[in-house]
Amino acid sequence: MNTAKKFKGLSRELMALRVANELEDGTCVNLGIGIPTLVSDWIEGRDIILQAEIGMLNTGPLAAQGEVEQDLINASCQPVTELPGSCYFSECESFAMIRGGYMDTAVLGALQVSENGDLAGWQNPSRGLPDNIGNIGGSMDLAVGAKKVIVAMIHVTNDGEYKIVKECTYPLTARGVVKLIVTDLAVIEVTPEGLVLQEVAAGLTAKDIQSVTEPKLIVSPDLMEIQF
Amino acid sequence: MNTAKKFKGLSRELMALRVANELEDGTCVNLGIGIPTLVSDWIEGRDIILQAEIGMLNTGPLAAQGEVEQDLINASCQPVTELPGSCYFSECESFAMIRGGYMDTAVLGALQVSENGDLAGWQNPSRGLPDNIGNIGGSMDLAVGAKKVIVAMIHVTNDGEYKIVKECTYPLTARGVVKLIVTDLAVIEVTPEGLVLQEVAAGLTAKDIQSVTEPKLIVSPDLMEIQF
Amino acid sequence: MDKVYPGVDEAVADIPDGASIAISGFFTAGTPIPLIQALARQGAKDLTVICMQMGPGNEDINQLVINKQVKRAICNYPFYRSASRGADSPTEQAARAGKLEMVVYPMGTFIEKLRAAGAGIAAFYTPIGVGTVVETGKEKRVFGDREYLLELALQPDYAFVYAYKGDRMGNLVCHMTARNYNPEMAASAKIAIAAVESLVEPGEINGDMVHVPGVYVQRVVKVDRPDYFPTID
Amino acid sequence: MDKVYPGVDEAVADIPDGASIAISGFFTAGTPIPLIQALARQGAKDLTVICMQMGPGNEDINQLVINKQVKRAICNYPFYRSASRGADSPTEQAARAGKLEMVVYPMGTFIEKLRAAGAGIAAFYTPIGVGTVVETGKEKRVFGDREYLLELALQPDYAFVYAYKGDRMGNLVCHMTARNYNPEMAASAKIAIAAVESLVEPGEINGDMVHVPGVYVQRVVKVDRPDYFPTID
Repeated sequence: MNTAKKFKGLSRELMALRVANELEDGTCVNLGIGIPTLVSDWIEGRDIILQAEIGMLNTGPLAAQGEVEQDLINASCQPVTELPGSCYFSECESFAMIRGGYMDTAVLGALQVSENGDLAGWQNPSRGLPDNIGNIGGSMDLAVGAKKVIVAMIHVTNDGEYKIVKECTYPLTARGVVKLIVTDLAVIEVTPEGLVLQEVAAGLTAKDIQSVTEPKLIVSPDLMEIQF
Repeated sequence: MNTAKKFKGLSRELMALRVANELEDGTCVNLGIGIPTLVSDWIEGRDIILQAEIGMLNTGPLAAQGEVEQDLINASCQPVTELPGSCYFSECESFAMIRGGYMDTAVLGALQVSENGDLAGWQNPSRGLPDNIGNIGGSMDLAVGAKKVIVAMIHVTNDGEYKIVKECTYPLTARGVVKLIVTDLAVIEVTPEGLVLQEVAAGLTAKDIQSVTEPKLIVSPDLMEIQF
Repeated sequence: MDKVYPGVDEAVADIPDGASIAISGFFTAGTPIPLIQALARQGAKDLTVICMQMGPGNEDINQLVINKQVKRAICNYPFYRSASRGADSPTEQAARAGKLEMVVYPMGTFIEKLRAAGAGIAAFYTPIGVGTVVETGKEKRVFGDREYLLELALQPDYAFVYAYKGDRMGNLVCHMTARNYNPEMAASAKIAIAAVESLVEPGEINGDMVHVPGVYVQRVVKVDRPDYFPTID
Repeated sequence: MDKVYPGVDEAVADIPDGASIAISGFFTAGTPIPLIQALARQGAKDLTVICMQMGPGNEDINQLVINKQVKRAICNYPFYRSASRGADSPTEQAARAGKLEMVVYPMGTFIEKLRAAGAGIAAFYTPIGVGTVVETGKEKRVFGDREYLLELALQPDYAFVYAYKGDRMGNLVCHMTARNYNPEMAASAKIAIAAVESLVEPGEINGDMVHVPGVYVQRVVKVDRPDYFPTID
């Protein structure tokens, strides 16, 4: 595999929109750091409860400059706002809630996702730290606790290396938890039979996606362009 | 042992006063059902925090008729009042607090106390229920969780039978937890060497107390009349 | 996400035979009486009820026993204190006659088992009950210099909880000692049904004052504030 | 029971070398900065700090590392997200050089271990971390059809917590997402020291609104409300 990005796909914002369209009304969702955080821009007004692992339900949009309350931040330390029905609780309660299965969906970033849904996202070995320390944060709790895990990430690394792999080589966040992978290039479902390519970005083919994906993809008979 | 009460001792109120005098300022105390509840009458104005296992700290005196708030009761279902600094929490938190060692003292009633401080208090076999069901309530949690357990009880049963025994024959609440026994007749300390008779009610002798106590009592060299 | 049901009967209508139901309330405080009464009308059978007491301060639960709706009771203080009053109690009579399975836990263990279910904890080690009948059949293990019992999480299908105030999204505020089992029971159950004295719109409750986050509550129903004198005698 | 100390320096004065200290705060929110600064002045060595992060949003903890006061850090998100910023961080440098022992837990496990200590639970089984490096050296056990790890309670000697409001008896009220680790860290420690923005008399706080019951807090000290823009970048 070469070391340049081969294809131009969706912007981060459109990836977030594609994820937002996957979320169901009446559900409780936790958005991880990075691209997942952008999903919140696309669900304003929808009947979806956002949980912030810091200890808040019904997290509102980012605070405008000048309206910042320093005691009101999300898990990425961004100042946010309240919505009608927002409530607060302790970190311990927040993770009881997450482990207890109250997140219908967690949208997480990832460094690698394997064919069987293993997720590696908390440590990049290139940083040179021992493989048992790093920023685990709430990632393992969310990956294991949520009923459904959606990964939102760029399809390949900056160096063009596979991130969708046969076996994760980075330290794992959780095994066998990822159900859907939304990238800038494709939407891929993780099934017991393997990775099923469901959607591709405009102008790309299944062959294109396979060329930047290590495991063999099953091409859905209903393969289509990513819809918004 | 005959089946009549041999001796006249302290009233329940004076037993409660004797227990109250044992409590230290600046401590947190839980009072069980029965005679222990009466201790609260003797500590008003003192720097002692009463915990009610229903989920309250700094429980105030019983509510006067006409001032009853039905959402404010103690563990005996008696309407109580607030004090400055009262606060409420869930049952789960209340017992986390109790198990976690935050009760400096628990004052509990008992059916039997053994020579080595075993406590039996939650089931009287005469009721005829299976020996694994009955009103355990919070008694085991308090007996094990409190730093110091004081038992306040009438010295013998209504039938004149021993309640301070070599071995408990009733279902146990906890093993080896009782540190002090305050009865209508005596104050007895539980020590590794055995039961030490420290105080007797006015008019009674060590021999009198021994006659209604199954295990051999060690008579304190400082034996005195119960002081208030 | 409007979780409001028109009435208590609608809120309990789908409870099937064989369901397990955690019922909050410490004697008279915080007990969701109208939901218990609705369950008696609804008639589901072979139920497991998980509640502090089966009678004292919770008289309405007797009707479930009289109706033979209860197969199993998991409690911590099931009986009247008075033996003579207990002898007249349908629960105690059923328990003596072997017509009601009963399990009794220490109070803290009881609610911690429910909390564990809601918090995704499979089991925990507690020092309470060591050396007593409570340890029967349980794994005992030493940590440090102390013995502990292994207790498993207990997950009910439903929970009946009670609040002073609740909004349409299920956020609940409890009042004084009526909070008791409500927060952890709500979290423990697959479906928590909250009876609220005051029903308000989202935004009317200060988010710092919520005792039960709305995500734990699936159904909300307005009830009248009960009027009684707290007593178990 | 007046628990008020005249200042942060007096409140931390007795912390001995070798102590373990849980420090609250989720990035910038609810972090007891003045207590951390006082600890840096006080100079106790060989400390174990138990906190979410060692730098990001908690810059003042760097001084403890620079002072070589910290022997061991137990965290869940210790490092800056940015590798380049991390390379400049005293903590990351110390960790790479093997001059700082470090243990990292998943966030929920981290705070649940502290809660267990405060709640008298010796250990618990959690599904988080199974199949990852987190399971190394831990007992694994199946309940139902799922694997769980055994995690032990973690009890600090001290806790530094933070509140919007507190009374002289130690009852604390937290504000919005600044609540985070404060309640369970306070309960976990033998001695919890609370920095409060507003110090009030007992009775001025509604008992239903208390987030940290006073019995968990041994020392209270008034501090000024910090003024900053929340950021970890």
